[in-house]
Amino acid sequence: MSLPADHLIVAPVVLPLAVSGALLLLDERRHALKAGVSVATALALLAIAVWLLLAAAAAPGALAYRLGDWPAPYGIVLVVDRLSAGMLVLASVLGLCALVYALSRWNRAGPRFHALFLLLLMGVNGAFLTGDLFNLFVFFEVMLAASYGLVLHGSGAARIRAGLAYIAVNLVASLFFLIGVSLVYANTGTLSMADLARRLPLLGPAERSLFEVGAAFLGVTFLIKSSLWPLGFWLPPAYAAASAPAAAILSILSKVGVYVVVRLSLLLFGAESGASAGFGAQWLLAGGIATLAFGTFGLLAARDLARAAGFAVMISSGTVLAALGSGSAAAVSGALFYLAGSTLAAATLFLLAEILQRGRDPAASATEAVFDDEDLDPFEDDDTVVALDIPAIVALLGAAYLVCALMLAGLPPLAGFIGKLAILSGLAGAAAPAGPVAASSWLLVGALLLSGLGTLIPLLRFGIFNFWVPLEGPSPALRTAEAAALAGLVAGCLALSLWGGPALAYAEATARWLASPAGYVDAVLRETAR
Amino acid sequence: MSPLPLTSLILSWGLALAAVLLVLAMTLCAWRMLRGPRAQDRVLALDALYVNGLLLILVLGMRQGSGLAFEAALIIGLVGFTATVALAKFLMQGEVIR
Amino acid sequence: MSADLPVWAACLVVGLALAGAAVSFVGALGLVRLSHFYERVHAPSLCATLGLFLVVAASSLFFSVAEGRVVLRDGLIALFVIVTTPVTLLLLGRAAAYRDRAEGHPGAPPEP
Amino acid sequence: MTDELLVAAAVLPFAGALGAALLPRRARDAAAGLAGLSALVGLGCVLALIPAVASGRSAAVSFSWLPSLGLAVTLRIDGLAWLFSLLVLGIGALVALYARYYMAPGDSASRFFSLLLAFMGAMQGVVLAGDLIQLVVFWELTSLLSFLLVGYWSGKPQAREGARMALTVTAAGGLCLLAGMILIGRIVGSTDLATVLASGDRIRESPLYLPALVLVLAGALTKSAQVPFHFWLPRAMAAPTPVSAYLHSATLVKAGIFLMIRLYPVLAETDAWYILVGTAGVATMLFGAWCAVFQHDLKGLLAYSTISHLGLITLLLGLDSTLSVVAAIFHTVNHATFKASLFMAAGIIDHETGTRDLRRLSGLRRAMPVTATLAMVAAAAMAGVPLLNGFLSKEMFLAEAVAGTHDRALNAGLPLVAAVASALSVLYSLRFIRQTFFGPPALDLPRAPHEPPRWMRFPVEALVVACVAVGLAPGLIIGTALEIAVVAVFGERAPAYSLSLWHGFNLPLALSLAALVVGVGLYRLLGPRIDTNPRGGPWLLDRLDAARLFDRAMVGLERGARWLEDRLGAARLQDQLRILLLVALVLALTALLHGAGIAPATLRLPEAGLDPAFALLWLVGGASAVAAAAAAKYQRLAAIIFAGGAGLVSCITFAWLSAPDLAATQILIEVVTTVLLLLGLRWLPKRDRSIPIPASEKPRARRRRAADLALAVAFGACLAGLSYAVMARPAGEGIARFFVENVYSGGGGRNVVNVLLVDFRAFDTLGEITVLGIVGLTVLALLRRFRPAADSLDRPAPQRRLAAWERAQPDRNPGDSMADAMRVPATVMTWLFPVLVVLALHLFLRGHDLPGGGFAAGIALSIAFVLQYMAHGARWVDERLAIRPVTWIGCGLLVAAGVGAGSWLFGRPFLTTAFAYAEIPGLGKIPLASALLFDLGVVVLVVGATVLMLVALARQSLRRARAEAAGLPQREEA
Amino acid sequence: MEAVLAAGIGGLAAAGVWLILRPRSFQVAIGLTLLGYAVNLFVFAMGRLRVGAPPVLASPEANDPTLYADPLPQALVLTALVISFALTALFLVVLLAARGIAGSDHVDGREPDR
Amino acid sequence: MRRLARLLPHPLLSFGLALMWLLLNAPVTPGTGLLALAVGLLVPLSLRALRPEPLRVRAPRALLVLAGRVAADVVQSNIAVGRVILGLRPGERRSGFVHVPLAITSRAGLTALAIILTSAPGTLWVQHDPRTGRLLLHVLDLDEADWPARIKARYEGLLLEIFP
Ligand code: NA
Ligand code: NA
Repeated sequence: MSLPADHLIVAPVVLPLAVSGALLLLDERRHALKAGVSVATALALLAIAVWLLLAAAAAPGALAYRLGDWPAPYGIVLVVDRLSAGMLVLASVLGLCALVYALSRWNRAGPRFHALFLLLLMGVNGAFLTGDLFNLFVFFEVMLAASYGLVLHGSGAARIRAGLAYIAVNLVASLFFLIGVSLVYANTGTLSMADLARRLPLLGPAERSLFEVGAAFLGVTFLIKSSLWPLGFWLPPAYAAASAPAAAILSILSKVGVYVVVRLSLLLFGAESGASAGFGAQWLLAGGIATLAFGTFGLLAARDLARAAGFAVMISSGTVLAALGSGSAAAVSGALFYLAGSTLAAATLFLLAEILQRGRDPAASATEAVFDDEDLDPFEDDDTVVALDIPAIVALLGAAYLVCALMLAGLPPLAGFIGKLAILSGLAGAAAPAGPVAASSWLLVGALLLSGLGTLIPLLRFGIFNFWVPLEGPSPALRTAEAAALAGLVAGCLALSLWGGPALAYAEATARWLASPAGYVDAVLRETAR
Repeated sequence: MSPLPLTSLILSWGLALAAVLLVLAMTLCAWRMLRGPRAQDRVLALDALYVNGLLLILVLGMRQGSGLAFEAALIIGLVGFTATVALAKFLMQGEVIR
Repeated sequence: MSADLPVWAACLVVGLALAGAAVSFVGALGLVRLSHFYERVHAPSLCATLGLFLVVAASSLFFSVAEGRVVLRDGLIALFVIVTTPVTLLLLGRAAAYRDRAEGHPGAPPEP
Repeated sequence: MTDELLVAAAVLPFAGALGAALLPRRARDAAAGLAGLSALVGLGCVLALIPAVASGRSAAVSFSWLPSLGLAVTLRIDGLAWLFSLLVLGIGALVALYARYYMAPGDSASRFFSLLLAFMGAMQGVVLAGDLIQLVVFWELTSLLSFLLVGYWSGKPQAREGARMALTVTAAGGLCLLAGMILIGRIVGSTDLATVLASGDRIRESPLYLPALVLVLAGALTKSAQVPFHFWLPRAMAAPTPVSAYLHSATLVKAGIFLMIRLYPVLAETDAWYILVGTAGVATMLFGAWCAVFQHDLKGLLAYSTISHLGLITLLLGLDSTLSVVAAIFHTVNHATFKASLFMAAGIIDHETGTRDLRRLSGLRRAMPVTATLAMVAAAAMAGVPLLNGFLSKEMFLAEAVAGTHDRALNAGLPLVAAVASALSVLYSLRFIRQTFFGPPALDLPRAPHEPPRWMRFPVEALVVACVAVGLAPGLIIGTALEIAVVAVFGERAPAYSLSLWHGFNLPLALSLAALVVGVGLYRLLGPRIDTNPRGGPWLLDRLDAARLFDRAMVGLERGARWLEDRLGAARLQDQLRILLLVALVLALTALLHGAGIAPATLRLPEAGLDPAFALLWLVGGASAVAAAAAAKYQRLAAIIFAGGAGLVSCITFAWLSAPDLAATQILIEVVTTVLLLLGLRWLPKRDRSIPIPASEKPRARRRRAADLALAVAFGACLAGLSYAVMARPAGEGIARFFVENVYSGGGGRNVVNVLLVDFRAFDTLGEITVLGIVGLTVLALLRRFRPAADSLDRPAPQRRLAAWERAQPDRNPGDSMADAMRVPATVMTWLFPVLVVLALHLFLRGHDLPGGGFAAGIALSIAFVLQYMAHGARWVDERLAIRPVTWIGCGLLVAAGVGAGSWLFGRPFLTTAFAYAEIPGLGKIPLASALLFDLGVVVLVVGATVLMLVALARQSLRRARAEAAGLPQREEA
Repeated sequence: MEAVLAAGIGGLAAAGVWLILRPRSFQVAIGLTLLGYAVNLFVFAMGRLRVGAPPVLASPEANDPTLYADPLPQALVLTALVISFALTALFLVVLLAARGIAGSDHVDGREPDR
Repeated sequence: MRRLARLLPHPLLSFGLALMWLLLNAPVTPGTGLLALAVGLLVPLSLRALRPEPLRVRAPRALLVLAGRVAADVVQSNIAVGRVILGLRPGERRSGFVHVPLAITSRAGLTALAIILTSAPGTLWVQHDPRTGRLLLHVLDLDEADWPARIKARYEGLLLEIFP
């Protein structure tokens, strides 16, 4: 812990926290200054995340940061490994783009948007970084609290109605989290994930049973967040009701749940964990397939694009979790790659949904904010915004939509296909043709392919409706900030597709790293004396 | 420092009895609180419940020979009335803060 | 810790505490036994005055003897309860009066 | 050099596409030129590759793509690929030229030609793929680009629908293909084409062979528009005609054929192949031909005829003889030439007359003699008239049909089937020619017809010349190419065959001639009746409209999905929560049963036994909780009171069980929560007990309540059981002892809980206060936009009543009574303010060593503020105290984060604390801990957030005053 | 003590669960409060129960862990307590906003169709 | 003097708070003493914004007498009310409202009286009209004493002395 650069590990948490604290001291009306500071922060976060990713890829193990200088099982430790660094980069990209998008007007739709937004990033980053189970709870709460704020951002009937349900469900989930964490602590005597992995094989039968109950409660919590069937019905309405930039950044939220499931199940229930090995895998597989199916039905049934994007988020989570449950390391690496691509695409779809909806149905009350007497309409200066010219808009939007649709349906040649292919070939055991392939894996293969088709059909319908059916009246306005955000996300999707090889190799190395948790445990617990 | 058996006998039994009495008092308050019939009865009972709870904490402090519960008692004494005042104001005006 | 008390102090402490608890119990009993609100409202005062004094005295004595110095901080609790409880009761009484008058309750207080 | 040529052949079209996309929208000449040039240069490259593919050789070049999946981008060319590549690029060049004239000046040429070129590239990708997965990638790309091309005129509903259907069907097939390829990859252990082609026996012997075959065929047959997946092709005719000529005759639909030929060595020559492919071929050939007869639309006729010919080729492939495969390859090429030229001719007719309806067209022979001649030759080729290429390949087909070398059931009827199909083919070709070009000139055409521009006709001419040339001198013109392709497929097994015009008088020739005669006869007999066929659809089959069935299936899919979403999901919050709890319960129990379980003997009996006082205390707690549950619906105030009782019991429990910090904090939070709930209750009007539940609903409601009760009790029992199971077992050796041992030496305090919060786990606390701050901000945002329900906007009833009474009194003004009532309480509450400040200070400063701490202090301070609001009202306080809660929140965050970051100055990790016992003369040792500064941040933030929440809610009551000021009418109590 | 507290936790939890399954948002708010009590006590109980052993060192030297109750669950409860307070407040405000906008205090924002 | 008043606007409060601090942080050390001084000096400044009427106590002797009287009365009324609750009081008992005309008009005086009457079991301050000076009191046992007279005699005079 001697190099100043080491402190960058904590920066993804501290930087947004400090900046949002400072933003709160500024007057509400200084939009330009706040926007500049926020974007600069988001850019810095992206740079830091990339730096950490490179560092993690170069390091033999994980990088651990001991907060308060307390040694690992006692104090809280932040851990950067390939997985958390990758998730940080993903979150930073999404965060930056959603923020830029919001600058077009959403940042004025309610007070203290920038602070809320940065604090959401702080929560997400903290959840990715922390190596402590209870600290994870805290960051979940930070992230959720901010997400409540962002779901409700801009007010309006639909948002508040959906927000109420969203909050209620997540409050119950948080209570489950507490039950789970405390059961784990009561039966293992530790909260550090690494320490937990070390202690688990040594547990007595009764402690193990109770620990597994705790793990089940934790599992339910994370699966609620990752919107697994039948725990994820809250997601589509909440995300659809949220303002577009909020929904875009929220699409990383469900992935935090997925991330934790991946992290903990591979760390704690890998082959080396004694009697608990493979705990919950069948549930994940079954739940993942069910989620795929349900998400596909929902997508097919969706009447508006935002809701469809919500179901796409569900499908993406279900895919990753099912791949994890299949127990194939190759499928996991594919799933990690797929996760990145599908999250970017779903976020893009949320943004597109708003722009298109705006063009198609200007009086759409669902996304319209409700304004009361004491506030001026923050969008009143909309007319004066200079928009891009029409053919360019349609071309850009169309291209962005096409990219989204291909990514989500998993059609060639984009990253969605590569990810799905990696999962499929992992499931089919192409790498090890000698071994038998479980019937459940074939089922998942079928489910994945069918869900691809089930995604394509409705997205085709929405696409044709939005881009090909001639529009009466003016075509959608696209502000420069929005175009920049879209371009950023699309560029992300394309980059992931173009550099699919290296990215997949990274994912594979990550999966390999996750499959042998000893490295993680060593890295965290290496120095036990203060 | 072996304990004097008589002292600890007196203290443990006497204070245990006091605690039981206070909890019984709380039970009676709770009965009134649940029974009502009117909202003012319930608020009154809650206030009494707070006071008896405070006394119980003091007795528990003595039983356990620990002064660490004092803060909780102090807070109930100084701050606890805020809740009942708010309830009373609500009954009186239909809102707590005008 | 409790072991350090001499027997006389233990007796005194227990006596005070029991007396206080008993008074409080009677107060709580009044809450149950008295017939309507304006009567019941007098009962908790027993807990908040004499019951409280006695228990606080017991506590002060206990800790003074146990710690070998005068411990008066429990007196603060008594002081604060004495000052704050009337606020509640007074507002409650007033609220009950309004509500009863508004509803034309037979036991409603007259206007001043 | 081979590698470069190969790469150029694959990449040129894409490069052209990119170039075209960058051209100005209307640059028709440039775009078409670019397209033609790309195709021609590509064609040159392919031709230059002859040496590399001659006599069964092949060449490949590989690029790294997804090494972790063992996938590379491999371009591989052999005879088959070479032949198809020629077709793709050659016809592509002609189509580009044709399209230059076909497309209107208003159309976006850059978009059209860039899509066309991209499609050409994708086709090249399919053809040149050296890896099965890579083949699928380009396969799906062709589907996608065909979608964009079919939907080029997106303003037309038919174009949109046609495009959508085409993509849906072919992409679905593509997904099957992917699955099939993955299966093959699993069988072989690689998806490299060369490896796969060498593993035919292994594949056919694998148990996965049948699923792999079915899946691959699903891909091939959808793409090649085989029955029952044929319906997308006629609908795709909404595409611009160059697209139809290119995609729907020469290339896209041939991708399926190509794939079957490509994988013929590894998948074919089994019963399953024979049955699946053969049946599909027969059905498609007959069905397509029959439907083609009845089309009134020129392009529709050509589309169905294409289907029929594709069926013929498929049938040939299904026949499992090497010779029939040769015939299939030959007919593929021939069909591409005559059908592309026919489509172009149809396009010219459409372009020049404005209609494609066979019933309206007539006598065009006079207006456009050249075009008429070209079309007639091409149509004759389609009909299998001798001296043209179509005749030759059909001859080969008939020869195979009558050969009947295999003792298979299907073969018996094959000659008849072949003859019927040929006759029908003659019939629709004749109808096409006769009704378009002959007869009296049509007078009511939208445009006056004349010959097209010179260079628009050129591609047709070129293709027709090819038809004739091949028909006259097959060996010379196509012999080498065919030979190269056949050898590429079969290697040493390549059959001997003769490509010549004249094989003597034999059965196939007789059949051919018979078909011609029957066809002509049928036309004479049925022609007029077909024209007046009212339904337009084919006789006997007009109810069997697969496209309509597909549409209906799509609607059904949507409806079914909606139904399933409804059944499998839960839209209502209560249901969602029910499911959540149920799942948690089930999983917890499963986990409990999964392990060894807990033997009752391992549960230690409680040491202290049962304290009756504690039991009685929890009787109070439990009763309060149950009562709160019962009262929350109609008696909300009572429910708040009861919840307060339960909270008090929790507080005492903490105090009882050695958790003084928790007891203090719990009671503080209890108070604030009560105030908060009451502030909120003001905006919730009383619930009306009188809302009747209809009698029909009562049993359901009762059932639901019973189920909920069961769930609640089960969950409660679960938590109770779990907590007992844990409490009744001794704790193992955990991390806790570290904290006790190091709290003083390492943390500089004696209160372990507080040191945990501000030092050992200060990061948690940082997050926790952040949550509080965020919630404060969110509440602020929500309440700023708060719109109370109409029925609660008014002043509460007690105030209205009192105001009315006060107005009636001579010596009182509204508000006097309340002011009187608050006089004494307000005095006390005002003077308590400094007292509470001292309390907060006390809790704050001692927290490190004794119960207390920043959070408790912050809440105490907030209560001090709230008491002032309660005593004097919002406006009074606002006038006196300028509380800026948001600033407090910001400062709190900054202080806490700043203290944490301060340790960086000393090179220590974030939130490392420092403490010292300062020796100040005369004052003794004073503990100085940086954790105290951190705790100060906590205090500041807690005050800000709590006050913000309470006050923001309280200020809502001022809305009325504002509304009054704005002149809104107010209701007053009479 | 253990059995009583376990039963108390169960009672609070049952009451809380019953309420959060009710259709009125205010019921849900009270239910979350009760469930919050139950869970906080549950977390606290996970440190096992001790009477008269608050984790505050009597003197700097008296740092034998067996003398004190497990401080960690207490610290966790304290954190959880604050968070659940904040979120209860938020839920309440959202409830009010929903009531104001939808005109119904049903959790779904509209009265169920009958 | 004025400067002192600005520095120490509420001397009584300052004293009380400093005392409170010392009690809370006993045993007294130089450090706590110093802090108590700071608390006494600084915390009352927090009242500046709220601008309450300053509290002036005039007759310390009367204050002591009053305190004694109240203590005695509280004990006595505890016993009286306890008897009522336990049913030990013989004979018929009537509870009800009485009007007490008060001469006290100062805020502090009224507050003190309200606290005294409400704390003592058996009497409840219900409503006071500052225009007429009439106090509405609820009494548990109307026959126990002539309540208006008793209140005026035992408390009002002293209170008028203390808070003029
Ligand atoms: Na005609
Ligand atoms: Na009284």
